[in-house]
Amino acid sequence: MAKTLTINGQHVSAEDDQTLLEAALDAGIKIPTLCRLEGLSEVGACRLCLVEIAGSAKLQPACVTKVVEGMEVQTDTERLRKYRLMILELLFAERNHICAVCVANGHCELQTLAQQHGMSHVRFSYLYPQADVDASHDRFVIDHNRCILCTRCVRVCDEIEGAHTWDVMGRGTNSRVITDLNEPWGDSQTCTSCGKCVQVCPTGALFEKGKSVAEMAKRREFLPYLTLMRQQPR
Amino acid sequence: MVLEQLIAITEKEKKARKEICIRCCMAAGCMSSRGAEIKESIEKAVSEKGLQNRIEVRRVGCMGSCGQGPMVGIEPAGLLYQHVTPENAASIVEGLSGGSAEAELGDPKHPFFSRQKLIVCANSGRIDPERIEDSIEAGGYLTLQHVVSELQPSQVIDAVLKSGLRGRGGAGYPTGLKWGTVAKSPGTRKFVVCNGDEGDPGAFMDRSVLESDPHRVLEGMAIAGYAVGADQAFIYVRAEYPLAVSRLQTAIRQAKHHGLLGNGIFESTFNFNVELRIGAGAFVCGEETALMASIEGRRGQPHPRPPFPAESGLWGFPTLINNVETYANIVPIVKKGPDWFASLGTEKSKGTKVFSLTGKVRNNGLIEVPIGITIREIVEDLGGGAPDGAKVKAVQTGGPSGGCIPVEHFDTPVDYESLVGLGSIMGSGGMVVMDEHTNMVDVARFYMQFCMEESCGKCIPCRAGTVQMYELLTKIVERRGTRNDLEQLEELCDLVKHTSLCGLGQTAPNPVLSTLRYFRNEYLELLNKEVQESGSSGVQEQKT
Amino acid sequence: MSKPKLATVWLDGCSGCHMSALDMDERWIELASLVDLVYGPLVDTKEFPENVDIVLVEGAVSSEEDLEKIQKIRKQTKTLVSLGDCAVTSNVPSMRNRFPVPVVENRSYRETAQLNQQVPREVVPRLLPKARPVHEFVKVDVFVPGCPPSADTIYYVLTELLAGRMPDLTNLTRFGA
Amino acid sequence: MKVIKPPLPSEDKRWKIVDAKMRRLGYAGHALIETLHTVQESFGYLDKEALSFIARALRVPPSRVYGVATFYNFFSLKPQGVHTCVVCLGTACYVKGASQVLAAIELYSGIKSGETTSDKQLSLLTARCIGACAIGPAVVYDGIVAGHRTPDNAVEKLEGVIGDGA
Repeated sequence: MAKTLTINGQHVSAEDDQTLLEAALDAGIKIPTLCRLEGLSEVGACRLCLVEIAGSAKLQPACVTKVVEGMEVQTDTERLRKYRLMILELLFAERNHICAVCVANGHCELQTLAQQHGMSHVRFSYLYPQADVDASHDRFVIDHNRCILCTRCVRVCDEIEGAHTWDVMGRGTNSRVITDLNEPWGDSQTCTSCGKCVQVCPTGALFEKGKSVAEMAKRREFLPYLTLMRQQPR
Repeated sequence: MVLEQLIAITEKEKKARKEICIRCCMAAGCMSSRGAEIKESIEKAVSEKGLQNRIEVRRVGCMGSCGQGPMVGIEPAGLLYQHVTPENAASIVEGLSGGSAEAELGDPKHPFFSRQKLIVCANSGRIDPERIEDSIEAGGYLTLQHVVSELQPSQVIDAVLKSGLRGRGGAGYPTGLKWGTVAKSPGTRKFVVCNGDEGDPGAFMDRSVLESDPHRVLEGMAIAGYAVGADQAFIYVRAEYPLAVSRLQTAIRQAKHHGLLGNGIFESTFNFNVELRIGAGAFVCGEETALMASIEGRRGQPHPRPPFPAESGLWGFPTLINNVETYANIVPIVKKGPDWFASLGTEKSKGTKVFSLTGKVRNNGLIEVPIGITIREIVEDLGGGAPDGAKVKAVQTGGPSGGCIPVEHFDTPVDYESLVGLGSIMGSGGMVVMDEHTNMVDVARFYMQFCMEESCGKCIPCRAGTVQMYELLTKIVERRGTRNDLEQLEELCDLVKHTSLCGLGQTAPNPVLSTLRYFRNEYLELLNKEVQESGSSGVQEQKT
Repeated sequence: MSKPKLATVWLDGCSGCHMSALDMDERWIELASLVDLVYGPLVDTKEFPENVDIVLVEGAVSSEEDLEKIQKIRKQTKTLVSLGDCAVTSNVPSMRNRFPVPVVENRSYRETAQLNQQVPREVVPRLLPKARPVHEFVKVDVFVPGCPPSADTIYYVLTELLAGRMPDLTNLTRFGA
Repeated sequence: MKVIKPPLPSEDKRWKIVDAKMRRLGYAGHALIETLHTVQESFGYLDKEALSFIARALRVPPSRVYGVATFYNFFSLKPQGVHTCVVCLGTACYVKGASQVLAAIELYSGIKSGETTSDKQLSLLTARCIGACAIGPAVVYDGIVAGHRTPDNAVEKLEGVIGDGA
């Protein structure tokens, strides 16, 4: 049974179990996301897709909120834009993102979102944390300076590849993605070197060896493909 | 176990009672001041004088006035000794056999005691928490027997609903509604969870209840299990509370042994098993979805709600989560009736609330008071005001999620709504008194550091926002802050409050917001006048 | 009426932003009719003048000298423009921030030096603990990210400011551009 | 499919205690935290060997085991000192001067919170709140709570505790 709702005043019809984000996308309305990637489970962590829903005091993440008949949704208010910009600024200040020398320069979701939100500079104090680079793997590198802890790598490795090589250690701002028992990636007993994590990473945190500045474009076609091929026939 | 056996235990216990009972507090507070040695020394004195037939020396839980501990009480004389030492403890026995006691006598008529209304803590400091027979004699498990043999689950839920009981973990959601939702949620299994992850610094209500009367909580959970249709429960307790953990383990073992937990309780078809889960030092696990992740053996990270645990909780099954004090209220509500309970408290908030009253206040300890009592009564009458003639400035309620209430609002009656109106929350019941020497900006920074270090790291606003707020507060406390910094701090408060994923982040700005609201001057006085007009956020370490 | 005074400053940066400014080529001739270039690496003036209208600042604030300069510049200028990623984000200069200053100095002046292996204590300004963007020290009026911002972007910024308008750079440049 | 149980890492009897805990919980993944508690209690800390063994025994990915072990404050990946001293920094203790108590102990021991002395005699830790608010500031010496601490009597007591064990 289809449901009808309004998004930014536009009438939208949606499938019964769709999320707001899916319904918006189908209607051609873009809502910014960062932790989300179609084909992986939703974690609702980046908070960029928060939207205003009439009658609800709280902002709701569009990626995990199901459509409800008659819902009135605003996705692009001044308040939301302000919050989104601040969240992006917090990310830039949290690690050491140096776009100019990054392999993903020009192909980075964080960089693109910053530009889309008119970020001319970061108002928060840069924290300049100690973050390492692990280049022990034959083909790939993890640079923690550029990691935003979206956990796409963790999810793709667990849900699609089935290896669960990645997870997150520590907590709060000291969290880090790790392989196995926080061992060098190159020593990992569980990693299949499939490279899915590298391709889903939104920034230059995970990249292929041999790629220089601005050369690391990501290839994600495998994800919708695998999702489709693994669907049970109806 | 059947009703007759319960009654038989009660009779046997009553018969074994002696003329005089010396109650020795052996909850964590008094234990840390050599409570165990005190009990030994009293027992030794009793046996030396050959008074074993007249005097019983009983280990009991918390008597409330922990700040004056170790406490020793005498029944039926109603005497209360405080600051007892192993050295002067024997003289208490002396006092009972014609001599004089050297130990310091407390005043049981003091408002600290007389103004309390004991429901949750009715057995605390009276029964031996390590003997199930003591609990049974005090009426324990009789209510469970009545419930499983006489009542329909829906009748139990109705009673809880009618009583007006609201969740004592902090948010104040009507308990009966939650029970009803879990009961109605479809699921092949259901779970009951008791949240004993009392993480608020400055709060120890749940610890005290678990240490003093664990069977009360277990019985409440079992009644809940019967009402919602759950056969398995978990009780999640902080590892920081080793005594509470060991007493619970003892209580669960005893209850199982007597058939009060397990399969076919009171010869009915009702099965109810309780497993203990020990927390491992993560404040965020007090948040219900994080707590469930922790029970499942994962990192204690919250997930977005909905789905609420009542629909999809542990392993995806409908799960009822209430906190320790909420379960401890269930037995009296069912036993004495919802109307009796609803007659206590205010229009919207019924019953009593246990608070831990600490900080710059004369009488530190645990109090249970009717909801609706004013803050002034609590702080000044029960608490006796600040020590050393200092002036009380504010009281902090609700821990890192709460706020500071200034003295000019002390006539506000304490209930869920009024505290929210003042920019704080009821929370789980921590009340920390601040006096004129307390620097409120530093207090705000203390809580922000707490939230920063306890942030799970999942969502960006809380993970990175708390760090920035902490840095800004540090700058201000160290007199390096500018007007811009203060503005940025307020913007961040707004962001983190409205965009964080879970309650920890959404409430983390509260201590800052409430101190800004009532003590803005303290912030302004700390701002660096020289650099006020200069650039934006300025820099921390350049001057060093 | 005298022309508005323009200054350019080179703090901790690679001079790439100045190079990019030079890439405005013949447009400098047009600009010369609109402004007086009163200070900068291209001008032989020792002291930063008073009453400057627009200053383009390249580079992060990295040393004690940078800090003194930028504070003076701020006092003596109407419109301060952070030009390029080093000024705006501290960019490449910030890559030394994870190491304590003595470690940085040791690496630069001893371990990698062929001759005279010693840390200079005179002439070379002392490093601040961290290289930071300009706006963390003084108020900045216009931010022009980019590494470097293109000549077109710089030209646009200058002509807009001279026309009394605030340039909108959203679609012209970004971090790392 | 028969699940192959990994062999115990060594003859050390403490592994039997760990194994018994896992067995009681059916070697289920949700037994992870309880099992880590048991290892921490038995061995004093969690080393790579232990984490690796638990991962195999409970069939939980190693990265998840490590993630859990580092999420919770209670688990330590390094051996602790012979004695432990935990200074409570809960609110009630804090407003009554716990930070001065901590500073005095740090000065006396020459280590910061979270560190262990080089002679492995003492580990200094801080706690969020141990629930002894009414008798704050509170310090826990080798598992035993002492209330009403001042910078002086806190250090004095510490001297006694270290002296006893030496």
